[in-house]
Amino acid sequence: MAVIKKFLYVNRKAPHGSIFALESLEVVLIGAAFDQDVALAFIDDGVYQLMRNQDTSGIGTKNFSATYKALGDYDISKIYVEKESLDLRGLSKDNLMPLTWEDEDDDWAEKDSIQVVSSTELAEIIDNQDVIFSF
Amino acid sequence: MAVIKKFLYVNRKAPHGSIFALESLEVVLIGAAFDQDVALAFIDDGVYQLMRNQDTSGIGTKNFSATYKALGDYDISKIYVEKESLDLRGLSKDNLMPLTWEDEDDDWAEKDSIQVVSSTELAEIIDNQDVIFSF
Amino acid sequence: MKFGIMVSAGPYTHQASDTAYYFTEAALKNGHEIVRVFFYHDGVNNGTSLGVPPQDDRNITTRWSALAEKYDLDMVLCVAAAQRRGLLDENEAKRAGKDVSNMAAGFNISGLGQLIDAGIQADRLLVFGD
Amino acid sequence: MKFGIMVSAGPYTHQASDTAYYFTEAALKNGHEIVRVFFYHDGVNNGTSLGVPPQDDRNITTRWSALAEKYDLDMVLCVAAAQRRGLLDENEAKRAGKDVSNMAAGFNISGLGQLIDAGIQADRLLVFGD
Amino acid sequence: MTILHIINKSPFEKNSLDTCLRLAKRGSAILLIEDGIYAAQKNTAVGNKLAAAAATHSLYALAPDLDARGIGKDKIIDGISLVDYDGFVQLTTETSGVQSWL
Amino acid sequence: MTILHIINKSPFEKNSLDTCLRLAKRGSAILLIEDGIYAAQKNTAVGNKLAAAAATHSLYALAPDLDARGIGKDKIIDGISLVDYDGFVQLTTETSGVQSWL
Repeated sequence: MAVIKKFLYVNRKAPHGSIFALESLEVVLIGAAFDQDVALAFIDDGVYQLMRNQDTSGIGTKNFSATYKALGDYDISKIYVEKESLDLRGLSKDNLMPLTWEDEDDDWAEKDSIQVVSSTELAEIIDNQDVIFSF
Repeated sequence: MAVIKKFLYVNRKAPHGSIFALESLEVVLIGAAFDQDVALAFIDDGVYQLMRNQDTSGIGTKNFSATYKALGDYDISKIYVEKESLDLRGLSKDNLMPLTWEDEDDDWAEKDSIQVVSSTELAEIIDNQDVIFSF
Repeated sequence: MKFGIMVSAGPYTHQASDTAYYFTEAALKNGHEIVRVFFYHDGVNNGTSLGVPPQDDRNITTRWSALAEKYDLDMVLCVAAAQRRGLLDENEAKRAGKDVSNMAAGFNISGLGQLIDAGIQADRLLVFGD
Repeated sequence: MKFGIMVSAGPYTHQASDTAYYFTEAALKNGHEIVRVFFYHDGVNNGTSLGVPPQDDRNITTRWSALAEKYDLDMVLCVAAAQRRGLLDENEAKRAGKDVSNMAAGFNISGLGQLIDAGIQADRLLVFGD
Repeated sequence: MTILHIINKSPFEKNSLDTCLRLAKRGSAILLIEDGIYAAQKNTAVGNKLAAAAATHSLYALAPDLDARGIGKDKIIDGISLVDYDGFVQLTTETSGVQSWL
Repeated sequence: MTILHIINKSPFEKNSLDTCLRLAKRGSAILLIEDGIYAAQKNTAVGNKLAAAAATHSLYALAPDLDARGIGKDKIIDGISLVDYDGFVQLTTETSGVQSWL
């Protein structure tokens, strides 16, 4: 049987000012088909990717922020947001879009995908990965 | 007679890690033929462009640092280096390459091109420009 | 008023190229003159004829080309920056012994002197970049 | 040991593409295996056949091509990133109705699945970028 | 007349805003665009620094860039004026030159 | 075994080093490359921060990148080991994974 690896996508850049957030999301969606143990981390300006109420109509670019809400449908349920990054930016979880997944082992109960974690917790998570894609 | 404009080239990026320092220098050299009132400012990591003893043989890129020494031959004599940027990086003028020009109005005396200026002085200089190229 | 525009970032990768476009368009709509749009550094990649963005996205290159057509804009790619990054018009391709070129409509290749000249001619020069 | 390499920055503009090259070369010389070099974001620009750097500078693309030839390297450009930025092989060019392609020797175009696959196959995956 | 300073980088990621605040002459104008607009949010360490600069500089932010990033207009520092692309052009005509802190 | 953290950005321009120092687990390795090597110079605010990290992390710098930037080997923080590209490869085999703080 194939080994399942721990994949972490590290998102540290703000959306819209550069394409990294969008192109990172494209990797995540393709990667979801590979049945690995996937998690996403949002650190530094990466937390801005999850902001509510993004409206790109005035800058003429694609508003890909809605796509994050589809991650649960791709069985991506581990979304780590660093607390220190939120704090520094005057943000809390309430400023972020709600992201959920349905747990098939728990009668398809809808559960929260976002876990706000401390630096110490995140350091442990990062150190435990097999493959880290950085954006 | 054509109006002479004040041109300032603002260099804020370190050399070698990206191409901006090299491509900025290419503009400066071409621009020297246009008889404008030219000055260069080195701010933030831009001050690293002028470091002595750069040796790029190990990374296989062009060592363009010697070209700064030729600026005097192009009648570029106003090179401003922000003191605060040097201080923050633990550097002083002694760490920078000596850059000189020959003053034709003073019997071709060799003079220092580099002026280490305070933020306040540099703010005044920047505000007085007609054209600012930023790199 | 006369504006010179320098675009230092590639299309899609950084928003700078979008902002430069909207600024240029707004200036023209408000009756100002654009002396030149000069593409430098990765900005030269705005001039590729081979870009195929997704259907639901903007096409940055054809948008520039259309603006140039409408307002008779002078859009110049720096020759040295373009050669380094693989943007060639027919002349440059021939000179380099390449059998293809990839310059989009409305873009021209010229030297850095055109950037300096834009600075001299324009009342305001703006840099949009990364 | 098996390595996967992701290159996220364009040639010349950022040193990341040079570092990726030297790392890959050193790994090969030391007897390691390179599962794949995957070019993403502006990294796809490393694969252009039209780059003409100054005579006294390195040619980043031909250097990659030579390394691929010597070690039978698998070098892949992400198709979506490449289309957006104007990097097309003959098939992609034909499909997009373009009459020219600009893919250098040794580079192939494929999907993002090849990046994930590199992560799965390799013992170590490294990202070089801006 | 003084110049217009433009910031297009996040103040949490890069040093562009700090350098601009150090080198923008008293009385000059500062415009936040692209990822630079993240500086506009009040009640952060960065926002407080910028709020202090409102006493000595004219502050502007590009509204479509705020909207794109989901930063509500009620969340931004008092004293920042919002402009659209036409207003951006207008600003450059009212100042004597432009410096972009990339 | 812990992972290798790579920094390729100047700590004076970007926040990558700060974030790395916050998120690199005790005992892990940190390698400075490209413009990241400017962090290696001692007696600066950044250098002192990194010198403190030498007590809890293994620190490395890519020698050819130091040379390119004119940072003398006598100027760098005690406790940083220099590696060449072969040494860089070796480091990645001795650690359990790699995270690049771009």
